[in-house]
Amino acid sequence: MSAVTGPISYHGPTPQPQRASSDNYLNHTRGVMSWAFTLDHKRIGLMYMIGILASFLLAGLFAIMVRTMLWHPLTAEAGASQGALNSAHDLYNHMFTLHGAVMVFMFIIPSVPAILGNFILPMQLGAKDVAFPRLNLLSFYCWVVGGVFFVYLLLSGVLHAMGFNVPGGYGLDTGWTFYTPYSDAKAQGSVVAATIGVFILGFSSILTGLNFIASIHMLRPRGMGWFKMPLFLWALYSTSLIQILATPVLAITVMLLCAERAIGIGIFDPARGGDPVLFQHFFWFYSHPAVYIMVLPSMGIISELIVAFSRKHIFGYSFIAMSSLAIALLSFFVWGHHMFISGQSAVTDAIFSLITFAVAIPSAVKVFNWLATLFRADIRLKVPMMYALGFIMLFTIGGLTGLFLGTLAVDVPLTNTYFIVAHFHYVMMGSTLFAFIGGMYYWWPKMFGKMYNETFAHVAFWFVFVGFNLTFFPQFIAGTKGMPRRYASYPVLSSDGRPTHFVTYHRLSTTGAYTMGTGLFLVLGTWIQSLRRGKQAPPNPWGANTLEWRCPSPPPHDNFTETPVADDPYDLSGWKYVSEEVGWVYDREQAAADVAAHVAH
Amino acid sequence: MSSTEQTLAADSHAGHNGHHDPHLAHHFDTPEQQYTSGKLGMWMFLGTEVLMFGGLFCAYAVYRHNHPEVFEYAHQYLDRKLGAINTLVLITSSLTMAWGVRAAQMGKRGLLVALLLLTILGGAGFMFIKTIEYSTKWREHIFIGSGNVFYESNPETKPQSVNGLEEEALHINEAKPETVATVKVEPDVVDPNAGTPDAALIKPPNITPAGLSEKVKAGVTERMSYNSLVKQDQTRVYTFFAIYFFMTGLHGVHVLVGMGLITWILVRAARNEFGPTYFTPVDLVGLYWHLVDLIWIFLFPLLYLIH
Amino acid sequence: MLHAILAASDPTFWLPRGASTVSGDVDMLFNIVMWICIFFFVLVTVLLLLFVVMYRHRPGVKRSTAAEHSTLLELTWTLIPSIIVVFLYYYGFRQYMNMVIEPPNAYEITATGKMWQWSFTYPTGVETNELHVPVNVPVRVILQSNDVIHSLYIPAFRVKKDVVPGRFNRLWFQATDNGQYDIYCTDYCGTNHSTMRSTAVVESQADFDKWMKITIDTNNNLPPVQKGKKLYMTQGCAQCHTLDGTRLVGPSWKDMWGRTEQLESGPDIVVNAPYVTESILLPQAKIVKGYPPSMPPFQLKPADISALMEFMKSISSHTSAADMMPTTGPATQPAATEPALTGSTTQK
Amino acid sequence: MTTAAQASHDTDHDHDPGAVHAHIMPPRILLGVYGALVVLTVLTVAVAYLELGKLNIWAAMIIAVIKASLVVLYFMHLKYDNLFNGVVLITALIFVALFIAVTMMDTAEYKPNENQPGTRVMMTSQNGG
Repeated sequence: MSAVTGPISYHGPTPQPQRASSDNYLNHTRGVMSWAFTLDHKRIGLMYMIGILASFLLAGLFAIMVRTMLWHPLTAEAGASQGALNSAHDLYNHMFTLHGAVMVFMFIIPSVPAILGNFILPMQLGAKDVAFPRLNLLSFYCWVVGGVFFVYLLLSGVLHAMGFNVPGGYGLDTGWTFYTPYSDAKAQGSVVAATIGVFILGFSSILTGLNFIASIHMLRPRGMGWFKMPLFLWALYSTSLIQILATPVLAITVMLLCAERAIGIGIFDPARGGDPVLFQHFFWFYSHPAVYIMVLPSMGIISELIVAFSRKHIFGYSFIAMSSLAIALLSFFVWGHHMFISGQSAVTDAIFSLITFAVAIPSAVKVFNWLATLFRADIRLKVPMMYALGFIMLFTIGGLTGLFLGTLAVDVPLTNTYFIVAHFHYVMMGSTLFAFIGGMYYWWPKMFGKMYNETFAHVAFWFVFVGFNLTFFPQFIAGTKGMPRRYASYPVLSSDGRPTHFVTYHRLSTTGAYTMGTGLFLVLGTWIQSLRRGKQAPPNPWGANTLEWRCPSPPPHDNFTETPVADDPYDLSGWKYVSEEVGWVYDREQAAADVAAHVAH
Repeated sequence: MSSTEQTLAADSHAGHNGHHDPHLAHHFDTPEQQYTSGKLGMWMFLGTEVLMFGGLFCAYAVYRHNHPEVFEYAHQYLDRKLGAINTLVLITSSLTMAWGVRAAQMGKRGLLVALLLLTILGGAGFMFIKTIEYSTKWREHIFIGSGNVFYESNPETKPQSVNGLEEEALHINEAKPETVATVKVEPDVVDPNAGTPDAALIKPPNITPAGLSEKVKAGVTERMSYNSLVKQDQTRVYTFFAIYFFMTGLHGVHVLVGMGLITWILVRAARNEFGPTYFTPVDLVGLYWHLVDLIWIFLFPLLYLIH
Repeated sequence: MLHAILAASDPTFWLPRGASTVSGDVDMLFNIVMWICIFFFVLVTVLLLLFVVMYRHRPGVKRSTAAEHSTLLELTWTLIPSIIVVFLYYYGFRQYMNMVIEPPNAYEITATGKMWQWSFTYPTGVETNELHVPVNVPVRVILQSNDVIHSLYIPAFRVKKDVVPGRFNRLWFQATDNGQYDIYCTDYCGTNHSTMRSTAVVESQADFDKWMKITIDTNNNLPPVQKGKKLYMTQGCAQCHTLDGTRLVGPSWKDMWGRTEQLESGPDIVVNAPYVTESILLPQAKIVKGYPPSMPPFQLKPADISALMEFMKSISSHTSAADMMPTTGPATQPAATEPALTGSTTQK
Repeated sequence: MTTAAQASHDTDHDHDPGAVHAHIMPPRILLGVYGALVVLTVLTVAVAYLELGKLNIWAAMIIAVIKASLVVLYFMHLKYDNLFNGVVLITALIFVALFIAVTMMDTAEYKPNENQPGTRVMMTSQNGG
């Protein structure tokens, strides 16, 4: 399947970055319309960034509020009347649903592909745009429409539960998983509207994935065979595969649920001869692969960061690339591990448990290869690198705790407790969020042509890192001790009169949440500060060899004035650091020397 | 929107040394590359469509596996003749569409327009026949949700008064009391002086499963009969129709979308925009139309020809 | 040697004290996994920090680059994890089958989940809100749900299973220590999901039998008002009807009996025996204005209904003394002494 | 896909860069396929009236698959199209098949016709899962 045509010189023509010109994609055309109807992948990526960060802010805010509510056990023993308790519980249920649903459908799933993918993928391909720019814009507007719809619905529900009187204050209180028959028969929220929102969001996701696959197939430049692709592209390719293969099933699932709730077709409702567990099969057939939609692109980012800041060729390129594909394909056949206790047959449990363990192996391979890349490297602890290292640690914890849950017998007491909550936050947030922020810091100079304040950003990192672990590690302990998830109130004393200690863990966790929140605001601060008074960024501030660094920062409308020729994206020989203003430049003597040294070795 | 595209495309072409083909986007090198990309994209989209319907086929499989007799009984209400005719109609429109692509490739404008018109006609015919089927079902109160003749008579659904079915339903009630879910009200706890609670409301909803129009019953009785079903299955017959309406309905929506797309192509064809060098839209819309045909090819035997 | 380490690791720091026959093996497995995880986490972290310190950038230091790939290494760190996970899979599954396959002639209890409380029915027909089981006796719990999916979780016994309407899941355990243990619902089931908790009381066979006998007796000759109160608790009325006048989904029972209400359909109605009976058996028949038609039908025995009505009377101020039945003696005889005047449904 | 990429990236085309190379379907094949489809439709209806027991569904499905592949190969040009487009379609079908298969494994656990939970009847038919 390689698109390599004819022999290409190892370095091709000189990969010298093109100097910045006054005309770039930001000021190429002016006016709101030129943004609203732009077909430029960079502008679309930017618009995505604003929207997605906004929804992250919202969902994060509600995470903080959920944690705040959990500071107090809020039990009837505390003397609250039943009525007051009920409304408090409703508020909590609406809030955790909003947090989960917005985070999953509007932040984590689109974050890396839609923002960084949109912006970077064509440039790493040395292309002028994605394969279908109109589709790209359509995908963005799907996200906007679905998102606005979805957020308004959820938010109105929460405000209503808080006592504000808002139009259509139905909201959603099913949790982001929409389990039937609660969602179709009992839920107070407006499930119909929510499913429509999810459907539209899913459509956006499908279009993006489709676009990326076509781009990677059709637009690779001369010299970029399949195994000369940057690993970020491999990751995006695998992600897109999942997006187009799994999301349609989510679409039909929410459509069925919608019809179920609206006119009672009774596919999932036991009161009408349906099977609620069938819904879980439908739902997780999408939603488990979706977890890898969230984490795979992050792994791609990490590979890029590790290479750029350890000044060393990636270790085991083909294994990392293939492990992405392996994870993508295996991820489709592990959905049943969300249902070990749902009463599905033991045979099914056995099969799903086995495949679940199988996924652990490619993940482990990735981690070890990253470690090997660090070996005898020349490591620079810039901010993106800090996030990369943080990612490796957190992903290791998240992945390893997955072993507990894959092991059938151990999964039984642990599942649906805070252990699960901690586990998937380590994977989905600890990994995806860290990679995302790291990637943002890494490509920020390219996106805006501005550098940021290293020290400031380092401080922010430590807040986030410490806060994160303080938030979620205690939840492992609370979970093993039996604290169930999605509990608005929890017991202080267990039945035999001993203290449950849940309060302690919840308070530790809440403290951590506030710390992390502070850290994330600091991160935002570094970006704003950079936009307002950041230094002019050189075309290649990190000395990476992937194509996006060969066009000026910020890039012009067409990215490249002449289409670059790709070579080994991780062969850094020849790149020489000049100065903060000039960044890294390609130097032939340097290249020769490096190659010589390499051969000698 | 398209105007803005044009301008963007235009100034991007300025910097792009090469042919000024108005249909060639600035980020493609050759029409061939653009054409291949388009087809790849379309095929991936069709893949997603297949997976989406796959979900429905999964639901179908599970239910048919769980209640084979329900499916066998219920499908008798569908009209095989109309179904078969519809299949032929759709296949024919597929032929005209495929031929249309050929005409576009060979730049025969008149032929292309004619064939596209025929294709739209086929789609319209399909939808017309479908409407006939749906309206029949509607008259016989065979549809999704409450009010359905097969609807489980659970107290949560308010008793429906279905026109023309009451007296049938009543005499059927006394004919087969065992099918009637009566609620026991113990006389000893009810105050005799207070009079029994409103009889009309304690009486079960008057739509009983067997409350069908004479025509339907006639059609049914010579084949599998309603009472041959288990009690729980009788209340579940409508699940088949839920699946039937959902599948054919979604398919119908696709037909309508397809007709819309073909109309769009038709207009462009009339403007003579297509020729040997540029016929991608015709080709892609064709692919979509054939997919609609494909899905029906499976729906027809699965829904109409259960044995 | 492994066992030595495992023994050293204090099980109660993580998992709560186990009290069933399976908890020992599950904890052992848990600890094995935990030590594997700790090993790999330490390995990764130490290497990571070591490399970062050893190979961090020093101006002037030129490091000759290391290899770019090594099939041997790749195979090593592909195979070793594979072996470990296969091992884990095998033991996990074997232990899981032990937890699934139940011993014969287990004592059988039916657990019913309803929004939002548990009720447990014993072979004797007794129904309680807290689970009583004899120690060292295998117990099979049949799980059924009246409404949505719940999940029965007893941490101390290391058992958990979803309670799915339409399916009849089951779990079994054999308690090994007397005591009281928490029961949680771990599948989100709406507003009061977090209060859907109960207690499992494990006691010696003798105590269990004594408890059972007492419960049966009290049930049989409980004064109607108390029996009504008990039904109010066990049947889940409490979820929608308060006793303190607070309005939840349904009307509070305080002062409800004998009150005149207006129906959605217009006419007034006096809350009396016929109306309450009908509202229990067919809740949708007559809805009082301003309340949602959301009550499910309850198929109660006549005796239970009359007991409930006695309870309602006892907390209502609209009831004349004539209404009240003698609160002693079994409630099995019907509440036949209804005065006529309150009974009639006055049409407007 | 490879060919396309090459064609697109070669600087020295030996053909007119404006041309698009796609297979044009001859009327003979179009009509032939159409005839086959009509015949198969009649056949599938006919088969439905036979008493084949379990075979009925399989017969119907096999005929449907034949019809589908005819449409895909000729009406949709897949026979003459890029290999990868075929791969996309096949992948989608494989995933649908696996989805249905795995989900069906679980249907035995679902007890649609037992309406008295907790009774002996249910118990005996319920295995430990």
